[in-house]
Amino acid sequence: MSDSSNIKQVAPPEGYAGEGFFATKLSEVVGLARANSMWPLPFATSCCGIEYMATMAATYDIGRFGSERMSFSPRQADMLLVMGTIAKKMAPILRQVYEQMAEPKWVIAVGACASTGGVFDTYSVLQGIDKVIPVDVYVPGCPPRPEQILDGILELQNIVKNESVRRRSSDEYKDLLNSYNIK
Amino acid sequence: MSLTNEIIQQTLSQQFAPKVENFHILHDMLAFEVKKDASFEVIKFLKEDPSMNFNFLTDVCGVHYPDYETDRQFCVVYHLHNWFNNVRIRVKVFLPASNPEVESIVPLYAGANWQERETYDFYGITFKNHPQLKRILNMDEMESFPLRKEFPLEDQGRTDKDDRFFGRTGPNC
Amino acid sequence: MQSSQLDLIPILMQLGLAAGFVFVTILVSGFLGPKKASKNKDINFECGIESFGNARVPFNVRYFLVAILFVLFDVEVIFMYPWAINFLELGWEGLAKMGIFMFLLIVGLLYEFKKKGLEFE
Amino acid sequence: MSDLLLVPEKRFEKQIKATREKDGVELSILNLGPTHPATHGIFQNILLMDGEKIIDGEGTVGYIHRAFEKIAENRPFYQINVLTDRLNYCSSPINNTGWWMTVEKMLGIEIPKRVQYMRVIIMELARIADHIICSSVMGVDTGALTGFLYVMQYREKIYEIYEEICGARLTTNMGRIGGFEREWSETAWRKIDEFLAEFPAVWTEFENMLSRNRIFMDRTIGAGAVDAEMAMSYGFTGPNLRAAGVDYDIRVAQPYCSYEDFEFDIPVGQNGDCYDRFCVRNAEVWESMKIIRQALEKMPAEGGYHADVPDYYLPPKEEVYNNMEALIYHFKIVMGEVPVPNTEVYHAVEGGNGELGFYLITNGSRVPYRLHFRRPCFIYYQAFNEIVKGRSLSDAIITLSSMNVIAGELDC
Repeated sequence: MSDSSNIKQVAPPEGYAGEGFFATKLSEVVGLARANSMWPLPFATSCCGIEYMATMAATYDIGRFGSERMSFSPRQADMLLVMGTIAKKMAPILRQVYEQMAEPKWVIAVGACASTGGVFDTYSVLQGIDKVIPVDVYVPGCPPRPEQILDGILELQNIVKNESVRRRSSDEYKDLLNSYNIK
Repeated sequence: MSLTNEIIQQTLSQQFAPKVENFHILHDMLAFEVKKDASFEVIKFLKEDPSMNFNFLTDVCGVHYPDYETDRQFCVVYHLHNWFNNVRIRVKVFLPASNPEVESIVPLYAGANWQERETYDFYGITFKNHPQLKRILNMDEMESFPLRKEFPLEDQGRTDKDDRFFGRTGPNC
Repeated sequence: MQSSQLDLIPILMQLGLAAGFVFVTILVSGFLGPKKASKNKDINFECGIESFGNARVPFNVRYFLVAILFVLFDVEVIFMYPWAINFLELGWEGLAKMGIFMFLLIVGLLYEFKKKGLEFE
Repeated sequence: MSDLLLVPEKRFEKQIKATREKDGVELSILNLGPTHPATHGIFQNILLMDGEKIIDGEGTVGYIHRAFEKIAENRPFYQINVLTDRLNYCSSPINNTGWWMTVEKMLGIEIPKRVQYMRVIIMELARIADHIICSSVMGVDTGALTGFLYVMQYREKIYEIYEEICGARLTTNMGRIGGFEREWSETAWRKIDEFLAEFPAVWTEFENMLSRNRIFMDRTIGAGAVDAEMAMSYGFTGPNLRAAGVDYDIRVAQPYCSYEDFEFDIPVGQNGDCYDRFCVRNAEVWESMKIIRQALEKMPAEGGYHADVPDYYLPPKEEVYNNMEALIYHFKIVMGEVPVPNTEVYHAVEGGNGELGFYLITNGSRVPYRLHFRRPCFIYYQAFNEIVKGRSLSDAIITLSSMNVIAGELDC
């Protein structure tokens, strides 16, 4: 029989010991539920949209992270994936779609054009969508590889996991919206 | 009889002698200039004349030459292509700076509709009796014509990019 | 309660559990989910631009016609279910009765065909 | 003529009032807006509808207008290549090579045969990738999502070939004036052979799934039909024109980059509807594979991977550090004292969607004086409202998808 001297005992998960068996907070449970079923609104305008099609397709499969169901209407969307160049003609439309999304909502600016206007520093391109709507995660790259887009989504899932349930009614969130004068 | 540049040049010179000038061949494509008022007739002739038979309008675009003399500062360039003899030709129409205006060729080629709207949008060249001459690519509320040389490339209202970090000292270096 | 009814209680519990789970989750997420109504959010979504005109427009009658015809033949199928279950016991006589019922409806279908009710354009 | 200048909603309201009084039919306005799942890009169509039938429509474009032509007037030649692969981003190597050929035609540079064959291979691969996306997305629009997921894997294989050659997947920025930036690695050649070995079976399966599929045929046959006369007058080129029965293809009409050495035929449709466009694109994939095989066989062994033009081709780094001429050339190219003639050139290339033309005017300085892109999408998309008038909305959706309108190329 194997002598038990060289068996290393793995430490129990920290919820096992200490006070309260696996005690958790409400926001963590809610965060866990939200994070693993984020329904994306693919606001795909140009090249990053095609790279997102590769992310949706079989090889890089975004369905593994709970974002299987694309919702093109903002009413059922959780996260707004802004992919591609946003021209100034497009800015009011992007803002309208963002405002009509159901709370709680998050925004990922995928690609250099959505984050900062990218290579197009011209009169007709909006230099970054954070001039129009608040953004949670910026994914660099032009276009970012599908792994980078997935990494951005995982980053957002961490944010969602650690977000408190009362954030949306806190006045710090209200100031953020007022700074974009979103009523 | 195969259509060569010389034949085109002769027939056009006979047909529209004073109006057509400055024939030159650049990279084996014949190019010539037409007076502003005769542009519609020349293109109509090029399209409908059985010997010419330029049945396909490849492209319409505008060019801005700020340092030419004032009555030749804008230019509309038409590229036509004869598919049967596989010959391309470039028709240039120079327009004055003050009020650049030329006859629209939408009745001849329906494909010119949006291209003329784009040229109007970029340069402010108005096309007479064009069915729907309004801006196509830029925002409708924009007044200035962006592709003119004096219009800067970068958006002047931008706040984030500090010119010093991009090595830009003067306006649009 | 006879013993046979006692066996039905687990089914009721199962039903209660299923309906309960759905009802509770909707209720809880209603409370937990943040709500923020605003004028701009409540107008209907029109691909990003402000919607113009109203959607309550009287539409063509043929949509209503197609819907009614569907309901009519759907009900006919429902009548076939009991027949389909004890198909063998009813035997030929059942088939004859069902045949008459279906024949009446086929006459209706032919009438529509002639009156071009199914023409959609 | 004046009410055409009105905003479409106002114009249609007048028509609605007119038809309401005249024959009591209530028309409605539908906005096939910028953010719509069915339009694979951002263009807007405001349609006047009678129930399902479209009476009239007006398209608005320019929602991702990035002023390419204005940027091109402020960038030296080798930096404009970054713009060209954002035109039709489904097949960017074709745009890049088209741009390099325009510059070489302007500078009068002779390209060795081997480089021309390599360019033909990469362009045909890009055409296959473009048609893969267009045909499979047409399947998605008629409801067959499996085809898309299955065939996209082979587009990933083409991405891997791009990565071997130029490091990028989608916006490739491939090639230099005179050829390529490096010799194609061993794995690149092996992956091309593997792709040619595996893909025919996959493409047959994809075609069998959709071509004789009853639902697909009923949805696409007769939808969005364009006759040859209307196609030519609206400036159609590429698969949409060939589906209408006109066999105009620049690779055959004006062969560039030694296309005349290969035998391939031009698939042509009859009545120019969505089904013909689908079949023409599928047949073109077979032709492209044929071209790549011929190019691989007839590839000359020597000739290197770029033309010997030190004035314009950046010397490799180790040479720049070791010998003087390479350092001088490197300095001149980067600082822009490159001898550029003062001329105008128009060069057209058969892109994924049609004749992609570059009209370049230079005045001897390091940046072009004027560069105009002849964008096939922009020219043939104006016929969309004309084609769709009188048809049902579902026909309009499938017509839009079969015309393969790419937003980046539409409002460059």
